Amino acid sequence: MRASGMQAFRLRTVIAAGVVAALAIGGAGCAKSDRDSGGDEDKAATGGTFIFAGAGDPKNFDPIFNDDGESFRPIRQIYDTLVTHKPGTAELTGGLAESWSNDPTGKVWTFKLRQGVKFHDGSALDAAAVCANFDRWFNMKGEAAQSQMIYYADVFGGFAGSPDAVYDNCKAQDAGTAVVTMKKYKGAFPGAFALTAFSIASPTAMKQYDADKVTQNGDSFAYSAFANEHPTGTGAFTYGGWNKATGEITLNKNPDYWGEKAKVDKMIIKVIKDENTRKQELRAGTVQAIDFPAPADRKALADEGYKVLNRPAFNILYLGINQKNPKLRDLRVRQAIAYALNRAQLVQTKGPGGSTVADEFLPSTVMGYAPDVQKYDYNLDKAKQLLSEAGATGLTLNFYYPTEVSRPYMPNPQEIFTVLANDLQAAGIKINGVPRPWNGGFKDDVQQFGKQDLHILGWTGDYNDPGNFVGTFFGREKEEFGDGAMTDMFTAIGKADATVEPNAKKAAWEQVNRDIASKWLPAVPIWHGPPALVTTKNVEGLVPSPLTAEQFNTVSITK
Amino acid sequence: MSQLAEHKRRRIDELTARTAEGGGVSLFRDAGRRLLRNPTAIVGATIILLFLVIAIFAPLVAPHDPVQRFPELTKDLTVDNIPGPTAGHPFGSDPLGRDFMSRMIYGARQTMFVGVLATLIGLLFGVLFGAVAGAAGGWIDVVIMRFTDVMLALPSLLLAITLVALARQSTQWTVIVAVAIVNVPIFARLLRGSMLAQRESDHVLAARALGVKRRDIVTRHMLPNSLTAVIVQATLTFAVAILDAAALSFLGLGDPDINRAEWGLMLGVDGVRYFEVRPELAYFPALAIILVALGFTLLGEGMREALDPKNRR
Amino acid sequence: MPLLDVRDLSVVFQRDNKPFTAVDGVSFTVEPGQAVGLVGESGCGKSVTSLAIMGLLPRRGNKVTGEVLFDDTDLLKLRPQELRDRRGRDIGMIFQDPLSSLNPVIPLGLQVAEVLERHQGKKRQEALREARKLLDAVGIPDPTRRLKEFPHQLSGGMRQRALIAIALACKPRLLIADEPTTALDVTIQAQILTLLKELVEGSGTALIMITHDLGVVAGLCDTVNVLYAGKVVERAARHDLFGAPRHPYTHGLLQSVPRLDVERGGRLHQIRGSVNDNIPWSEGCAFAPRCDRVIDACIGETVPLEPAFRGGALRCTNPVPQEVPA
Amino acid sequence: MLRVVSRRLIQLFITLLALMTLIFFWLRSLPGGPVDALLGERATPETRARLIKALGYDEPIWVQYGHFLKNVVTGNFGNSIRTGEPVMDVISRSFPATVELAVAAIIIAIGLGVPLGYLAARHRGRALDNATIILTLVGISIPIFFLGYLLKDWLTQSVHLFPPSGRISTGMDNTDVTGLFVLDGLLTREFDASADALWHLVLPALTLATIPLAIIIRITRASVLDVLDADYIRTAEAKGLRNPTVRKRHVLRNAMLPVVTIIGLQTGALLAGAVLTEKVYNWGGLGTLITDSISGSRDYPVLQALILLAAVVFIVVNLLVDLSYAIIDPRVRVR
Repeated sequence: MRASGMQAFRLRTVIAAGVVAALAIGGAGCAKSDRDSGGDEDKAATGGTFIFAGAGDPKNFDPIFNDDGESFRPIRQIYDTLVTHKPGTAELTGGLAESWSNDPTGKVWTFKLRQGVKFHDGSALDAAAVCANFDRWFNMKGEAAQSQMIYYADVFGGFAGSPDAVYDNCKAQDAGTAVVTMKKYKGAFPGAFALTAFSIASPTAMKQYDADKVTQNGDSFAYSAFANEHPTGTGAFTYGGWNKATGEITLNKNPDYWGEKAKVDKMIIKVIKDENTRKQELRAGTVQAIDFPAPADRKALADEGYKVLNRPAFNILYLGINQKNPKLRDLRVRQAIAYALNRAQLVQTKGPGGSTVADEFLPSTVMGYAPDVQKYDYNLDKAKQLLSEAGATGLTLNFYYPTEVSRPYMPNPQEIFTVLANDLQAAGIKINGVPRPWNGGFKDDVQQFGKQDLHILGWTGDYNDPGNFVGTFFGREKEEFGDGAMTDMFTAIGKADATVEPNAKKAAWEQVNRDIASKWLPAVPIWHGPPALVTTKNVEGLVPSPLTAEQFNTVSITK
Repeated sequence: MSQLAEHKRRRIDELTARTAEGGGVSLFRDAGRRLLRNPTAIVGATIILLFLVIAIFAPLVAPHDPVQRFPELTKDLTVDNIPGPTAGHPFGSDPLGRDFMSRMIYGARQTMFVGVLATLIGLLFGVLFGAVAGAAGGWIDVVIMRFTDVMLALPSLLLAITLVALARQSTQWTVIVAVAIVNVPIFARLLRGSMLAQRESDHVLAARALGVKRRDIVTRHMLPNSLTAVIVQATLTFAVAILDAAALSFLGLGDPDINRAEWGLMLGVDGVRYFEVRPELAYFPALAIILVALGFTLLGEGMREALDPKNRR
Repeated sequence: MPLLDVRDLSVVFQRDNKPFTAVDGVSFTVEPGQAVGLVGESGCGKSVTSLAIMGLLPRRGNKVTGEVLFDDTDLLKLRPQELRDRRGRDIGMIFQDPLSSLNPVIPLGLQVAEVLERHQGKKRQEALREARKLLDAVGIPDPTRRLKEFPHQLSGGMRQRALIAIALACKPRLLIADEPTTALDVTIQAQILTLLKELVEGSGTALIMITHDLGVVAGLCDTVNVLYAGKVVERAARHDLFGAPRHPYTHGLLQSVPRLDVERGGRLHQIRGSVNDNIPWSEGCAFAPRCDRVIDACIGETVPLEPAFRGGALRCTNPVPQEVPA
Repeated sequence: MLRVVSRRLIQLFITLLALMTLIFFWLRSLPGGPVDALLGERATPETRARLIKALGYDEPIWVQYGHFLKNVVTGNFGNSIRTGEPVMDVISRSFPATVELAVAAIIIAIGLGVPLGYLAARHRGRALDNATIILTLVGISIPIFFLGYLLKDWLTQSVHLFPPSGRISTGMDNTDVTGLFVLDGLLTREFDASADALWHLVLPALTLATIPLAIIIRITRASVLDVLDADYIRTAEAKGLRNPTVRKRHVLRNAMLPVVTIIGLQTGALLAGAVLTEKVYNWGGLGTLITDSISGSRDYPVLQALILLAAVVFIVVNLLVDLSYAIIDPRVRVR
């Protein structure tokens, strides 16, 4: 029924076209069309254009100034990174660098670059170009530009002149070998080299289009022509324009791509913010794939014959506990909270398809995941008992939760809050729910001021390293957890992160995870909820990525 | 000011003038009699009465606690399956495993709360400003009326959205306050217009001639006679309040507490989100809202007809 | 043969779901060129009579019976379209409130011209030229300019003149004037009446003058019908009526007109009560409760309209004794 | 006339200045906002500090206010936090979309509302009248986002009659002249694009038209009833005018006066309705912009500009209604 709809729709369009044409006779206008006449035939042709419905507007197309998935989606198609992931996993494989190695100190990284790779502007990708990118990031001038390099500041510690800066220099040993030297070892590497923010851009184009020019204007920033109109990388697609009025980003096949060339001639990323509308467009046949279907729709779509592609979970939702509240400094109270939560039921009733109860703060596929941590299965009696032992009966807690937001790990914060609060109330903890808009106070109140006793928040991993999960959350004192006294935890995490030898590193992280569960419990992990993609039946070759980092060059549309 | 505001103003004033004509008590009695003969008003009043009874006796009528989650409902509950009617739960489950029927019933109460409060607050301040303007006259009147001119241009939903943006967090009160604010100028103008008409009327002149204190003239003679038009408007405002509450929830800017069983919230959040899983989650609250809004509109229209001296013969 | 012969005309309204008889078997005739007055207090049915003649009563909720013979054609039996052809062409009408009777958003010229376009098939320009002449004829100064003006830009007197121009545009054989001067200043009233008189006499148009004001009738009408509660109670030639009113109601009306020749300090006569507290004619004379001359015979029996002095008619059991005309 | 216009302009200026000042200080006093929105989840405290400095939030508030005023006076409302584009670009792109939608809705509302209202009045008290009245009552009682939602579900999902969202088919590659897609298609002779845009317009316009339609029907009906009772209609009838002449020249023209005012008053209501309709149909206009710039992002630069725009639109629409009034109603001209 739904399949035949497209034809019916076309027929009506033709009728309407007739009506409008009739109206127009008599010389409605004389402006001349300047578009190529091929536009419409493309649509009718098979397999030519792949239309993908994204969930939001990108910011711009300069990788280094971005930090969100919607910007990264097109960027990933236009650019490549030195190191990348095997499709469908978080495992590293060669990107622009065929291979990479680092010295025993862990500070010097040598990249053997692929030969004959060209940027879209025709310039060659060589070691000098790679180093130009590293140097550009390190030497970026201006508070405005620096403040928008969020991944860089996080991974590389700082900029030229900063004592915390990790980067030292980059040397082009020869045209095919780039050597990057760091001031200190960092566990984030080499995984972080695969971050989309650290994609390699054409130095020629960056220079031509003034890529470093970020100007502050009022409360926000304006970016360069490079970032907005001329993004130039080595990727499987070239940038074809962004029609903001219709929310369409056009990407054209790069016929000279070094890797597997795109199977479609053209790809359009259509921005549709409402999940329900994305689903409806998919059914209407106007888009061939959608990102982030509503969890509630996945089953129905699968039943209708659409391909629902679950991404392996690479995220975590947790209940944060703020130890600024003296009552919560007592481990028994925190454990009572963990026991009081019926997480299995939450996952069953509200978890997106394929979600699992989380016992640790990182997915099981990440190195350092310990299979044998202390588990807190739902046990109301135990929770009550622990509370009374700790003398914390009649506890009242402020529970902060975000509104106006939906994250892959947290599709519906209000529901999650309601269920969790319900569980805690059952254990005799009085909950005072405090809703705050995501950007209008929640992050401020929770992460900067630590006003809450409890809160829900989560994280989607960037690369396969426990430091990206556990380290981010608990590696240092944070207002979010008010955990200034937990120096043991900070030290242990710091040590694990600094360990270079792979086996020792793994062991150290496993121990950290065991201790977090049994000794420290600064928060309660809730679930890993995999986000999904849905495509029509005739879309082949789309491999869902745990990092939501899909590459579309492998996508083809069959008849 | 402008023709536009002028017109709106004139229409309100007209409405008042009509209802203000004729004395107080007899008018009410007469109106009451005509109200009982007005089928529009009767239908409206019946709907509202039914709704009121449910709202007041919700704890007695509802089979369950509206916020409790029931194991028999959560047992089969998943994100894409919400159990339908079962024994003990005639309407089945809501997205969190709560009793949907009880939530619908308590919804009458919460919806009433939003509507009544929004209307009452608007009424209170509107009457205050209107009475002050009408009684004081002079520059106070001018200032208040200029201000209402500007306010009359704002649709309540836009104001509510702006309030959400300007407030830290939208709450149940955002919509209440927004609808209230939007109605302040309407009430104020209605009241003032009718008070001005009253000021020149015979019984006020007589009272003044007899040396009755100004305050007493306003409270005993002018206000009661001016309230009829305001009551009609209040009835119509109620419908707007619950519709706006629903719209805000739909935009994701409404009351964030989904424990609260309020129809607008139920429709705007769960109803839309789980429409394909269980359409009743949308249809039931939507029907309830339409019915109640219709009830208040009918009653308001009926009252307007009944109170309009044009119809008296 | 009379121009207009109204026979036993009755109009029944629905009011508050009860039938209400507004006009109750009224009969009178109008000869060509004759001016006939319909006189009575407000609510006596005189306006309804005129609207019934014109076929302007809303069809729904009104029951009109009897005959209205115009040129031997019963207007009540005509199809709406045939009636439309006669209205404005054979019968013109002037209304009480000249401001509200003119369309506020249409220029005066068109309002006059459209009746010419309709009945004489004139083209717009020609009709407008004719309208200018008509406005001139009714004494509106600077008619060329007025053609483009709107009713609110005219004075009350001028508006009524314009209405007269419209009514007489097609030289109708009958003109019905419903309280044409009531809404006007006294000085203007006299001018308008004079104008009407001139035009009617000059063109030989018959006139039905509807008014509550006996003074208006006195200067204009050949025959006068006095209406009370939907029935004719007295009909007489002008001279007879003013000289020797027979019906106590007519008598009372005449007594209540202020007159200069009555000595100062004398009280004006007043008719008790108002027309609203009448009793239906079926239970005797409807005027009885207000009548000074009421006797037992007035109540209970239906009072017929009987021929009277010099072709007149009278509906009274105990009429005012006939005085010798002064 | 000139005096009236200049007085309006002064009034506009003062209103805008007051509004701007109010908004500026209010927004600065709120938590979160630009800094949070610009940073996302991964920012370190150092990055946050850097951003605060870059945005000048560490300067005294009066200095910030000075910058702000200077920018606004030079027509610079800053850049959107969400998209990084100049605010004026964002708004001027969304504006035509809403205009297209609103105009279509108004055309539907008038095109259906006036005849229906007229018919209801002519058939007062009969079945047609009662049916119309009930329809209008339901029309103003139904939450319009839900109506839109149902229409969309029925006509784009159960039956594929219309496209579910957007203003034009993806990949249509239409030429943008005015930003009004239907019109652009006609201007550039891309009739297929025009038809496609028109087809996308049907459901959103119908949804948005519901409330104005209900109101216009009611006002027309009441107004026609008033006019039918008027003395000048009796005069027109007494002239023996043909029915169509009476209706068009005398009844409708007068009955339209209050309708025109109502249409003017509906601009505000239309914008409120557009917020909902545009969200339902993913229509990239001002309505979506308002929600997007609040919900989730707190895009204050855009929000500030939108509030100012609303004030300007209100005052301009006011002026236009006054002028149109002067054209229709001769009684106003003299004043």
